[in-house]
Amino acid sequence: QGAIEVMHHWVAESEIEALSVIRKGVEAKGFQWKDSAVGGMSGANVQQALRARLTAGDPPGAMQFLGWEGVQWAEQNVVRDLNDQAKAGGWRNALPPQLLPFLTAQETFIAAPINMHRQNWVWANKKIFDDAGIPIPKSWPELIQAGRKLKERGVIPLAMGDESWQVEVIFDALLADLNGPEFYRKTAIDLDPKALGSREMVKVFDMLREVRGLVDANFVGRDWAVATGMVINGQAAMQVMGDWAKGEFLAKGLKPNKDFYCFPTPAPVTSFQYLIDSFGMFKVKDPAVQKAQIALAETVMDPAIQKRFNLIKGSIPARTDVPVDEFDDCAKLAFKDRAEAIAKGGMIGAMTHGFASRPEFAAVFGDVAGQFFVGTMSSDEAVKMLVQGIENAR
Amino acid sequence: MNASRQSSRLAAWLPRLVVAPSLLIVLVTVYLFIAWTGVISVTSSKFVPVYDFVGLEQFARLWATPRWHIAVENLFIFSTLFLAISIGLGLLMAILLDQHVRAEGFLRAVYLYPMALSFIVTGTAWKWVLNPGLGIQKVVNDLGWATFRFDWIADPQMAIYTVVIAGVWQSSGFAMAIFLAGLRGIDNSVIKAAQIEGASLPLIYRQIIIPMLRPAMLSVVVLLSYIAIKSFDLVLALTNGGPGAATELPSTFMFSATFRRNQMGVGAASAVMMLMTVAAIIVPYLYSELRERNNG
Amino acid sequence: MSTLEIDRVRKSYGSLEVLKEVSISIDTGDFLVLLGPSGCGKSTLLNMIAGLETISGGEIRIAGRVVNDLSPKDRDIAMVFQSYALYPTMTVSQNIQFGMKIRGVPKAERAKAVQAAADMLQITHLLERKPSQLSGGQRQRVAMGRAIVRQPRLFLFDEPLSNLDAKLRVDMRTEIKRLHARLGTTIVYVTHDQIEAMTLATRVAVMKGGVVQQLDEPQTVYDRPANVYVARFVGSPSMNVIPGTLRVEGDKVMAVIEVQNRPPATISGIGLSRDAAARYAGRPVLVGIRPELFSVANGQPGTITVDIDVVEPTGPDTLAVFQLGGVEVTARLPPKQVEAGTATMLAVDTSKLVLFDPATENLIK
Amino acid sequence: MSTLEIDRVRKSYGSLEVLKEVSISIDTGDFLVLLGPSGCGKSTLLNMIAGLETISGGEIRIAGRVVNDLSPKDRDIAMVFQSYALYPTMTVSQNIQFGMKIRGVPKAERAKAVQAAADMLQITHLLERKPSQLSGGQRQRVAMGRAIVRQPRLFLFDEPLSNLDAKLRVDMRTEIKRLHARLGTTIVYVTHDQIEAMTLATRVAVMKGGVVQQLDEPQTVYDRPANVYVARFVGSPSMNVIPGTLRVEGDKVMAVIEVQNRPPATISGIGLSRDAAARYAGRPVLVGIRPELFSVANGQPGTITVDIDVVEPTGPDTLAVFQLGGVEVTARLPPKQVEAGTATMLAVDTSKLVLFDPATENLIK
Amino acid sequence: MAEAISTLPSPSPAPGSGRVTKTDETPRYNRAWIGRLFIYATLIAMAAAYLMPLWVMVTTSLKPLEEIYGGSFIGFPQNFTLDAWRVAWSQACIGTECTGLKPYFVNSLLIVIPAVVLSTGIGAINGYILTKWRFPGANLVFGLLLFGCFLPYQAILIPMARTLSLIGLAGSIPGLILVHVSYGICFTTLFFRNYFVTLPDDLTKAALVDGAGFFRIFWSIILPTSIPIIVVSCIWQFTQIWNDFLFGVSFTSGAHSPITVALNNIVNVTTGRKQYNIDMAAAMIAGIPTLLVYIVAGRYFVRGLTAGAVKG
Ligand SMILES: Nc1ncnc2c1ncn2[C@@H]1O[C@H](COP(=O)(O)OP(=O)(O)OP(=O)(O)O)[C@@H](O)[C@H]1O
Ligand SMILES: Nc1ncnc2c1ncn2[C@@H]1O[C@H](COP(=O)(O)OP(=O)(O)OP(=O)(O)O)[C@@H](O)[C@H]1O
Ligand SMILES: [Mg+2]
Ligand SMILES: [Mg+2]
Repeated sequence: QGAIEVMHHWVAESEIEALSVIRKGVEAKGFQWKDSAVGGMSGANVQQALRARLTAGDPPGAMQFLGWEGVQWAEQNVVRDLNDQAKAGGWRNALPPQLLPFLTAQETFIAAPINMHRQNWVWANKKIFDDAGIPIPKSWPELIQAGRKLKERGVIPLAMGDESWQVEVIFDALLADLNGPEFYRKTAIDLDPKALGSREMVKVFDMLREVRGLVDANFVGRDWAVATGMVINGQAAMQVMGDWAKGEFLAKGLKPNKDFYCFPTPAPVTSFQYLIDSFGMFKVKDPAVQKAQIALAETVMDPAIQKRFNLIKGSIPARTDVPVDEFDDCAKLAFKDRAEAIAKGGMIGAMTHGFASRPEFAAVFGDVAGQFFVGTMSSDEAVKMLVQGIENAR
Repeated sequence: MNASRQSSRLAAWLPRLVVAPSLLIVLVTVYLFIAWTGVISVTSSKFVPVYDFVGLEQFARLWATPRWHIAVENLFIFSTLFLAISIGLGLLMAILLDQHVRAEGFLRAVYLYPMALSFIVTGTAWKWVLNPGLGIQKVVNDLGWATFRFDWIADPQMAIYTVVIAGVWQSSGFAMAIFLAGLRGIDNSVIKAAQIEGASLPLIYRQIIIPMLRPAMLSVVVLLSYIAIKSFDLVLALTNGGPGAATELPSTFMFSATFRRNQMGVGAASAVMMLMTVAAIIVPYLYSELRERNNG
Repeated sequence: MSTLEIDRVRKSYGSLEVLKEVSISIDTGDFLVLLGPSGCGKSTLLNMIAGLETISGGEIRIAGRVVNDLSPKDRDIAMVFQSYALYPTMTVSQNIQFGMKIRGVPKAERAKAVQAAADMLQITHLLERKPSQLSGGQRQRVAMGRAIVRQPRLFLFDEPLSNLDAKLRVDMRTEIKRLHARLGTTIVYVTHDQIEAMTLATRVAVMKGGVVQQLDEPQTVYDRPANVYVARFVGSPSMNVIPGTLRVEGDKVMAVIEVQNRPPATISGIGLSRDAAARYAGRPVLVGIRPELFSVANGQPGTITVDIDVVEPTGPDTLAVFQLGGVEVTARLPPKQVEAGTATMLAVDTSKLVLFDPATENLIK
Repeated sequence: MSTLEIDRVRKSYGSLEVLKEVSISIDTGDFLVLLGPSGCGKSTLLNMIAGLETISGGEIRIAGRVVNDLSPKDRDIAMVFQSYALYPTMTVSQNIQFGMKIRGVPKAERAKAVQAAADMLQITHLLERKPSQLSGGQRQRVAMGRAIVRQPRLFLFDEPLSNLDAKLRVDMRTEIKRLHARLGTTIVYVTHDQIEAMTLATRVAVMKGGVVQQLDEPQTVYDRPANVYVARFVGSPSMNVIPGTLRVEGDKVMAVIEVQNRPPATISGIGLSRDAAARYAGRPVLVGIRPELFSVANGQPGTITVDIDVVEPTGPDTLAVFQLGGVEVTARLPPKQVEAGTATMLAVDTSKLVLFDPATENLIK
Repeated sequence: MAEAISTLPSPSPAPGSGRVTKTDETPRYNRAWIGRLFIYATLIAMAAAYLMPLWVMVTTSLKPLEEIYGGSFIGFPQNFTLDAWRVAWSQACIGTECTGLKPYFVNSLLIVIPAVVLSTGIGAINGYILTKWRFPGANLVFGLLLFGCFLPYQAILIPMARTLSLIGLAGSIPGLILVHVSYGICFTTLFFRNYFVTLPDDLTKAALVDGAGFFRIFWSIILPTSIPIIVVSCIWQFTQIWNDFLFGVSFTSGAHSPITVALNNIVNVTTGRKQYNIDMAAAMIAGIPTLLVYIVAGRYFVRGLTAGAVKG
C-alpha cells in the first residue's frame, strides 16, 4: 500500500533489532518501511538532517523524537495530530501522566511513545561486592564509602568515561537523590534561580567531586559499553548508567541478582528518571503515506509490539498496561519503581536526554557538570557558572 | 562585414557568459547565504529561523558564553601550534625527502595518506593511541619506564594539544607536499654556488633555501589556516569537545549551538565572527596575490 | 707554473661516458675557454674542477695539489653560473659578502671588500637591491662581484653571458676581458659561443662529445683548425669546406673545384709542405676557405665566377651565398658589391686557406 | 598595391600609452622588420595587425580592407610566435594541419599541404614527433610550416629566432630569407636583433617607446640613421658617436675632436650640404663613425693617433677600443694589426661619416 | 690578489689522490654517511609515527570483538579473523537495513564521479577564461570565487536546504552533486587559474590565428596540456567529496546516503555497544578509494601542486 520513511538515530545492534520489531509490525499491516538512520552525537546529527529536510519542505513520514523535539516541531505546525488514534487506542489512560507534556501539544497527541528507559541505575559486579562484604548502598555517602573500600582492594570503584553525557547521568541522579525530586523539578525543570544558586546545589557538586574520586585515570574517551565491560570482567565494581547497559550483561549470559546487581541510585526518596522514545508523524500530502503513518502509530502503541520491543531493547514499555512476566528482574524492579514513583511524585524526566528543561538550558547543566567533573573548579564556582549560564541562555 | 563584427561582439561576450553561471552559483551559495547568516545573527531565532530584529543581542549572548571564550582561546592556541608544527615538520620531511633518498615515493605516500582518510574513524584510533591506559603511555610503561606520563587527553589543560597532534598528523604531509614541490623548483646552481663559498648543507638550507620557499610558505600558511579554522570532525571524533569543554573550537561551537542547543541566533553570530576572522586573513592575501599576478 | 692541470680525467654517469680522458693544462693568468656544442661535457668538466661532481678517473691539480677529494670550498676557486645563482632573498651586498661571512671575515673588512668590488663593477648604487630588481647585465655583474671578493686562485665561469641579449652580451664581454686584464687571475670559461671564445681566451679548448679536439691560442684555432669539426664550429659564418682535388705542378700547389654549369675553377698559390703536397697530389681534398677570404675580383687571373643565390647585407658587410664544388658557400664582402641572381667573379686569399683530408677530416699540415 | 597600411594607430593599456600614432605602409612582397628594444611596443603592434589586441585608435588595412573589427581568422594572415606556440599535445603533422582542420579542409588535401610544407622545410622525418621531442631549430621550422600551409596574404613573425643559439640563428635567418624569396609573400617581422633586421628586411621600421623613429631600407637606416638613437641601435659594435666641433673652411668641412693627452684631431673631407655646413659652422656636433670606417694608417695626413685600450680578436676581425673625444670608441680592424697598450695611427673613411645635432640628436642632412 | 695567493695554506697531500672514485649522485666528502644515516633514521621514525594509527586500525579490524572488549586495544591480534571486513562490506546494519557498506559505496561513487567531473570541468573552463580571456573585473570574479573556499559549511546548511527545495532537488543525489559542485568550483577554479597562468598566451593566440574559437581552443589546445592539474583537481575533489559527511547527511536520506553517512551509522553509536573491529574495517573500506587515488596519483599531486597552487 503506502510507504513510510522513518528517520531515527538507532544504529547500535540491539537498537536495530528492537526497531525491527516495529518495522515488521508495520510491514505486516501491508506498508513499506523506508529506513533513514542517522546516528551519532546523541541525536544532534539526525536533528541537523531533519532540520535540513524540513527546511527543504521534504519531511520524512515519521521521526523518532527525544525530549522536547516533538513539541517544538508541533509549535512550528508541521506535525500531524494523532488524536483520533489516541482516542481509539485509549492512549491517555495507558500512559503515565508525566509523559504527556512530551507527547501532546495543546491537548492533541503528536507522538506515540514506544518505550521507557530508566537512567538512574547502578550496575554492580556481585562477586566483587560479595568478596568485599559490601551491601548495596542506601545513600550516596554510603556508596562513596563502599567505593573507597573497593579502591583499597585494588578495584576501580566506578567505571565510566569522560564524555559529558556520562557525567550528566550521574549529575542528574545526584540532583534528585541528594535533595529530593522536588529540588530536581525546581532546578532542572523550572530553572528557579533561587534553587539553582542554593546551598543544596553546592552539595550536589561536592558529591560529584567525591564521585570523581572513584573513577580511574584512564577514563578519557571511554565508551559506556567499555565501562560496562569493566564491570562485567571484574576490573570495576559499579557503573551508573541507563538500563541500556543491561544488554551487555545479558549478552554475556549473566543473570540479574545472581551475577550482577542492578539497583537505583541510592536516595531517601527513590526517583525514576525516565526517557522515552516516541514516534511523531509529519504533515504530508500523500494519502498513502498518511495511511502508513496511522499504521505506524497503531503499531507503536500495540502492547504486544511494545513488549517485544522492550524485551530486546532493555527498557520497559511506555504503556503501563503491558504484562511484566517475561521481563527480567531488573525490568521488574523498574516496573515496580515506576508504579511507586508515579504515585509518590518520583517520576522525573532525565535531563541528560532532554526530558527536563529545553535544550539550551539543559546544555548549560551539561557544560557545568562536565567541566566541573574533569577540572578543578570549586563547587561554588560551578554553582555561579550554572546560574550565569542559565541566565545567559534565557 | 557587419555579421563578422557581430560575431566578434559575441566572441567578446562569450567568456563572460560562460563564467556567469559559476559566478551566479557562488553569489548565491556563498554570498547570499553569508548574508542570510548575518540576518539570522540579529534575530531571536532559536529552533527555526524567525525574522525579527533584536540588534546585537545574540552577539552579547555569544560573548557571555564561557564555552565560546574557550573556543576562541582554543582556536588561537590550536591554530598557532598547528601551523607552527605542521610547517616545521612538513619542511623537515620535505628537506629530508629532497636528499635523493630511496623509496621517496613510498615515504611521500605515507606522509600524505592521513589527508585521504576521514577523521570519523581515524579519531578512534587516535583516542586509543593517546589514552594513557591503552596507548603510548601504557606501551612505554610496560617497557619498563614506569613513571612515564602521557595523559594529555585526560587533562583539560592539555587536551587541546592532543588535538594539535592529531591535526598535525593529518595535515603536515600536505605541507610537506607543497614544500617539496617548492624545493624541486629551486635552481640547483644556487646550492652549488653556496657550496663553493664554503657553506655547509644545514647553513645553505637555513640561510638560502628556506627563505626562497617564501611563496610555498605563503600557500601553506593560508591553506593550513583554512584547515585550522574549519577543523570540525577532527575535534568531534577525538574528544567531542571534551574533557569538559576543553577542546571546543568555534566550528564545533557553532554546530552545537545551532543543532544541539537550539540557539540558532547564537550559532549564526558565531558564524559571523568566524567569517570575519577568515576574511581578515584571506582578503589581504587575495589582494596581494592578485596584484602581484597583474604585475607579473 | 701550471695553475690548473687536468690529467686524463674521465667522467661517466652509469654506463654513459661523458668525458673521455680529457687532459688540459694552463698557466697562471691564462684565460681558458672550453668551447663546444650543447651536451659535449663542458659544464661537467667545470663542475669537476669546482668539486661539484665526482671524478670518475684521472686527476685534477690546482697549483700542483691534487684536488680530487677536496671539497669545493677548499679548492680556492670562485664560480659564476649561467643563471648567476644569486641568492634571491638577499640583497646584492649580502650576496657578495655571504661567502666571507661564512668564513668569518670581520664586518669591517667585509664592507671594504664589497665596496671595492662594487666600485670596480660599478654596482655601488645597487648594493641594497634584491636580485629580482636587477636587469640581466646587472645580475651578471653581481655574480662576478661575488666571485671577485673571494680572491681565488681560479675563476670558473659557466656560460655567464648566454642569458643576456645580443647588445648587452657584447658589452659584458668587453667587461670580462677588462677584468681579466686588471686582476690577472686564471680563468676557466665555458661557452658554446665561438665569438666569446675568440675574443676572451688566451687558450681555447674545443670539445666535442667529451673529447678535446684542439687546445690552442684562439687565432691559431681560427686560422689552423685541427679538423673540419673545429673549422666549422669556430667562426661565423662558418668556414666553407669545399670538396676539390689537389694538383701539384712543381712547386705550385693548386686545388681544382667543380663549379655548377661552368668549367672547374682552379685555386692556385696554396702553401703546403712539400711532403704533404706529394702525399695528396692528384687526390681529393677538402678545401677550407673562410668567408672573409673571398673578395670581388676585377678580372685578375685565378678568380672564380659564381652565380650569387642570396645576398644578406649585415650593415658593415654583405654575405653572399652561392654554390661551389656542390656545396653552399658563403662569402663576406663589402656592402653593395654584389646582387642576388647575378654572376660575379671572386678572388680568394690563399694565404689562409687550409686543406683537410676527406677521410680523417683532419688538417693537412 | 599596399598590402598592409597602418594608419595613425594608437594603443593604450589604461592610462599607459604603448603606441603613439604609428603609421606604416608596405607593398605586396615587402619584408618589413619592426626593430626596437624590449618593451617598445613591437609585439603589441604585431598583435594588433593579427587581431589579437584591440585597436585604441586609427585604422589597420589589409589589402585595402579595414580589419579593425575583424577576427584573426578572417584577416588572411599567419603568425609565427617567439615561443613557436606549438600545440604541445599534437604531433608535428597535427600541429601543421590544425588550422586547415578547423576550416574544414578535406583530409587528402590537408595531407598534401602538410607534405609540401614539410618537404620545403625538410621536416618530413619529424612529422610524427611531438614538439617536446624537437630541437629549437626544428620547432622553429614546424612553426613556419604551420604558417606556410595557410597560404596567407600576410606573414607575421614575432622574434622567431631569439630562442635559438647563435649558430642556428644564422642558419635559420638564411632559411627565412630564402623562404621569402621563394614564396614572395608579404612579411612583417618583429625583432630586437639589428643583424636580423639588416639581413632580412626590405623595409625596416625602427621603434622606440611606441614611436617609429625611421622607416627605410636597411642600408639607408645603416648608413644614414635618422637620429643618434637609430645610429646606436643599428650595427654591432655600435656606431661611435663622438662630440666634436664643425669647422668650415670654404668648401671644406672638417670636424675637430679632442684627443686625450694629444693635440685635437681633425677629420676633414666631410660631405655636407652647403646649407647645413653654414648653419653648424663653428658649432658643436656629434660625429658618427661606424667601427669599420677606421683603418690603420701608414702616416698619411688626416689621421688620428690613439692609445689602444683593449683588443678583441673575433677571428675575421679585431676590435680595438680606445678613447676619443671623451668617449669610448671601437674600431673594427683586420686581425693582428694593433696591440693593446700601444699608440696607433688610424684613418677614417669620411664618405660614410654622419653628423648629428647635439641638441635634437637628429641627423644633420 | 698576489697576497691572497701567497697566504694560501701550503698544499697538503690529498687523501685518496689518484684513486678512481665510484660514480655517485653528488660528491662524497667526509662523514657524509653519518648525514645519510640521520636522514634515513628520521624519515623512517617519522613514517612509523605516521603509520601508527593505521596500524591500530588494521590490527583492530582483524580482531574478534571479544578480544577488544577484553582489553586488547593496541597490539597484534591473537585470534586473526577477516569477519569484520566481510560484515562491514555486506552485512552490517545501517539502521534496519542490513546491507553493509556495499550499496552506499555505490551511492558515493554515483555522487563523487559526476561531482568531480563537473567541478573539475567547470573549474577548468573558469580558469581558462580568467587567464586567457580576461575581461574587466576578472580579478574580482576570481576573488569572489576564491573566498568561497573558506566558507564554514556548518553555517549554510539551512539556506542551502531551502534553495535545493526551491529548485526541486531536495533530498536527491543530483542535489548533493550540485552542492559539491558549487563549493568545489571555488577550489578547482583556483587550481586551474594558477596553472593556466603559466601556459604561454601565445598558444591561445596561435590557435586564434589558426581560426579556432573559444571552445575549440579550450578543448583541443588547453585541456590536453593540463593533465597534471586535472589530476590534482580530481584528487582534491575526490578526497573532499568522498569524505564529506556534513552535506551528505543534510541533503540526502536513507538509501541515497553516501558512504560516510553509512559509516557514521556503523561507528557513531551512543547508547549502543560499539563494534570496534567492524568500525575499523568499515572505515578502511570507506577509505580505500581515496587511499588508492593518493597512492596511484600521488606523484602527480606533488608535481601538479608546483604548477597549480604554489606559485605565489
Ligand atoms: N646527472 C647526470 N646524469 C646523467 N647524465 C648527465 C648528468 N648530467 C649531465 N649529463 C649528460 O652529460 C652530458 C654533458 O652534460 P653537460 O651539462 O656537461 O653539457 P654542456 O656541454 O655543459 O652543455 P650545455 O652547453 O647545454 O650546458 C650531456 O649529454 C648530459 O645529458
Ligand atoms: N596587457 C597589458 N597591460 C598593460 N601593459 C602591457 C600589456 N601588454 C603589454 N604591455 C606593455 O606595453 C609595452 C609594449 O609591450 P610589447 O610586448 O609590445 O613590447 P615588445 O616591443 O614586444 O618587447 P619585447 O621585445 O620584450 O617582446 C610594454 O611596456 C608592456 O609592459
Ligand atoms: Mg652547460
Ligand atoms: Mg615582444
